[in-house]
Amino acid sequence: MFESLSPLTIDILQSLLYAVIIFTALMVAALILVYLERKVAGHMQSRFGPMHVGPHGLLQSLADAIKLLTKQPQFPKNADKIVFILAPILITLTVLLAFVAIPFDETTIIADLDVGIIYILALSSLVVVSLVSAAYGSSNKYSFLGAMRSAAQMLSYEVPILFSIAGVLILSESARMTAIVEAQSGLWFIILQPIGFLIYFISAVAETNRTPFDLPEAESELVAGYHTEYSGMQFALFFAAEYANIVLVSAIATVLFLGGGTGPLLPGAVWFLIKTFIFVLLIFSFRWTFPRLRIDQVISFCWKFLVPLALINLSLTAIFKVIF
Amino acid sequence: MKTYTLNIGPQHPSTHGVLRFVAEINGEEIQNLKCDIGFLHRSIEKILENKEYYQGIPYTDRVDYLAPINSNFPLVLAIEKLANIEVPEKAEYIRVITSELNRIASHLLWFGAFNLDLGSFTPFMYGMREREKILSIFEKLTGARMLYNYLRIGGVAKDLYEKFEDDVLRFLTDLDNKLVQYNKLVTKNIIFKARTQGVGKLSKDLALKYGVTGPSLRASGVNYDIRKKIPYSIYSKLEFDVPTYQKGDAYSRFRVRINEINESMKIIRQCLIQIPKKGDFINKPPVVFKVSPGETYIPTEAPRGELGIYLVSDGTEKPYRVKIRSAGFNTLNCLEELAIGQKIADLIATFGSLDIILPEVDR
Amino acid sequence: MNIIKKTINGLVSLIEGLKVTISNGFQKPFTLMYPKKKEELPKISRQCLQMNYKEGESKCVACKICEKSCPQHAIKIETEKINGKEVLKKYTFYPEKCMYCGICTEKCPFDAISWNQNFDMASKTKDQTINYKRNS
Amino acid sequence: MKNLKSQLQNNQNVKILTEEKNEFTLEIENNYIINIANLLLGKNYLSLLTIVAVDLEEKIKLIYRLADIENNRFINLQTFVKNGEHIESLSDLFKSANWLEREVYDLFGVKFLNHPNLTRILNPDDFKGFPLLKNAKKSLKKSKNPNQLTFF
Repeated sequence: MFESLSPLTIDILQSLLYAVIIFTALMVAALILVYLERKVAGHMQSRFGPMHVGPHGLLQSLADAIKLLTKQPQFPKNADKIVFILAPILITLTVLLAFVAIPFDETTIIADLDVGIIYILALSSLVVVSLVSAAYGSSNKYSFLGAMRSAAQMLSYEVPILFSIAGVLILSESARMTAIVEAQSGLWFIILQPIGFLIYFISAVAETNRTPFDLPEAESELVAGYHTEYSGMQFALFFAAEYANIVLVSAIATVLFLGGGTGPLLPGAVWFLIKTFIFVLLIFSFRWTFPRLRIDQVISFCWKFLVPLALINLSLTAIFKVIF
Repeated sequence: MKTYTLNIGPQHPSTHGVLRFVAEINGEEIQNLKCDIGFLHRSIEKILENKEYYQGIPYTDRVDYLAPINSNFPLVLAIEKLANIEVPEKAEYIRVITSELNRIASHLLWFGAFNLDLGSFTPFMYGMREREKILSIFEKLTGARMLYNYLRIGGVAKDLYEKFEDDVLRFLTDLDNKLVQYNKLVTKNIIFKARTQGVGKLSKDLALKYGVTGPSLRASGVNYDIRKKIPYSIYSKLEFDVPTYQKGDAYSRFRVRINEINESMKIIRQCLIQIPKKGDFINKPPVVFKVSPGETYIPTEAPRGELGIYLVSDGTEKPYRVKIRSAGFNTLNCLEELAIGQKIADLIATFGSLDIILPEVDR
Repeated sequence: MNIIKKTINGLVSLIEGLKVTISNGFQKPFTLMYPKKKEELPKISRQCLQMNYKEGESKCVACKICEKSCPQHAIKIETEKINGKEVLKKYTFYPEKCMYCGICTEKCPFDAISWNQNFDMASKTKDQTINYKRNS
Repeated sequence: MKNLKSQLQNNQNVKILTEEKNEFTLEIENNYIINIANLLLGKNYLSLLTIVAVDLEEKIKLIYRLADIENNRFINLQTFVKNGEHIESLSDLFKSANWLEREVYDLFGVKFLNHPNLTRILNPDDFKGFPLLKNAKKSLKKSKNPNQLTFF
């Protein structure tokens, strides 16, 4: 049946299949993660979390999704409607597109780009655009304040992320994601680059707007930050994008520092998911333990502490590489 | 520089009730702040004028619904002073035990709410969990979980139940362990310190000029506790310290309140030892109850500061005038000055650390 | 050096905090799954006013002390004359007015009213709030 | 303490009503309030804890509770304001007087001269009448547009 197709068509079809599978899987993963986070948070706070819909509340997030889907979209009076509608679509799109270059396995990757990691970084800095446009579109002062905070914060934390990843790139001598994984077949980079890992991880939490860096949506100050005015499916898109983003940064951390989808006995993809899952859980437990920083503290922590540390780390790595 | 106005509240996650700020903001910095209060004004003072003395007590529950027994206290004391009613010793002990338990409950809730303002959700749940245990004890003792209506003219409504002492002691040992955990989770946390140290500095001078009382004043370096300075009930017989800190920032206020929980536990333990096993729990006033004409002011130390009642009686069975002096009113007034030059996040932190609840401010 | 010390101390404090929350995550939750499990309320818990009966007759003698003493006017007593004696005809309790202070039960000299622990008071008609009605 | 007492006794405008260990109750004419408050402020009575107003039908009794918190001394300053009369505001001397006087104005209608912002504080701005007066029922009228409440 497939013999009549040209190799290019097969390639395209294969990529499309992967894309559909991964995108659906991510959306389902977001649902599961929402449930998981609520459950983890519940138990940490000595309560049960969702219990009533389905056994142990398993269907709770599905019910929430259906509720959000059936809601009528609301528009604020002075909203810029086009921007208002486009913003949640844009954020979901950017986050999902980044998954194109994530290697779940040695072979399971939609597009093994030569500049895979750079491509992901480029996309993740686009997130801030959608946040600002969401705030601009909804013409709300709280949204506006949240967006200004997120712009300052995300632009700042791009820098330490870049530097910490540069250390990895020096060691692996390639920006191709599969090559980075291969380079770690001996030693994981978390052992060679512990400071780099720490910097990446902290900055990644800041990039995903999670506590202690959840200033853009700080609920006790700005009500809900940039998505104050959103409801229904548009809000659900923001929500899904946030969780997909968490999976994304955890996946990148797995690829860059924990050897990606490699491990004994089990297939690679399973190892990959386990490692990612640990990071996700860690980010969740941060949220339920720490208070929130103030905006000036967040920015000065980035520029006065993380960036110099990342620079030192980078230069040490470079010297190390040249000598040995 | 162009400023803009941000309306915070009355419906806002961290206004502790219904409060409205109108903040003039430059970037994130507050240039000017106005508090709009009165959304919870129920005119309790006027209601009390129209109720007989014993009927007024449940309304004082609602002045500060997080510490109802502490708000019952001054009214009951004022009526007893004017009507010359002796209170049995056992009743005095029960009053002190319950009001200190209530203080712990109130501080625990504040501990949670303050952390919620700073963005961490878990301490809120922990504080609520511990408070729930106190509420269960109160439910067994008084028959209600929040608005007890427990103090009476001349004593208390019901005698202690049989296993009260065991319940309270078990709770106190449990809380001792939990406070160690809270120390690890919150007090020593570097982010918490960064958010509270040096924030909302209330100098001693300013605090005195605004008539701030209670833990917020003691955090600014003034050792003023009405339980020590103008002892009422049996507080003069009890040994306890008054925690005082010098810096006057949000962190000091936090430390003062956490230490106060410890002091209250000390007081309760002493009372449980000293309380007479037998004796009346109420000295019942006559059915047709009249108070001789006169006026008096009774200050008491509620969890939020000086809660005073100015009672004017004209000799009938209803009070002529009751003025409730609430601590929150003065404390909130000083926020307007404290907030200037702060960031929005700090405004929330300062407001949270002052421990203001709005029903007490609006009455 | 100072910075390194500070950083390590800060990290340790954060990890200590994480330990507390995670260890709490493995303990038994404090929540009671409400509709399935119900805590038994103590006997003095004030939830709904009830009329006490003795041999099928209400203990209430219609002295109206509770009606007068109620600060919120949540009790209404209607009487009628039978054989020249004031007898209780209808005793109405308005739960929406009541603030559950318990003064009425405390003031009642005949132990005719008391509190029960039925906090689930929703009913379809207002008639069901009437505690006692003499059929005549 | 004794120094203050003799000074108060020599002052013709002041009448000492009661005297306890650490608490005086003084009665003064309402036009001397600024003077006496100034005098007491100089004696380290820094805090104005509360202002109690009592409606005595034809006049209103005001009780200012001043405190020297550090030395645990209190003074109740008592004065009368007849209906329609004004009294000098203490908001320059005590910062807490700002809101406390607004509250008295809101509930009793006592007008304070030279107050920076004498508006209603607990009741909405378009509220008519003064609710804590004894004859409040007569003076309380429904506002014309009950659904349109304006703040500030």
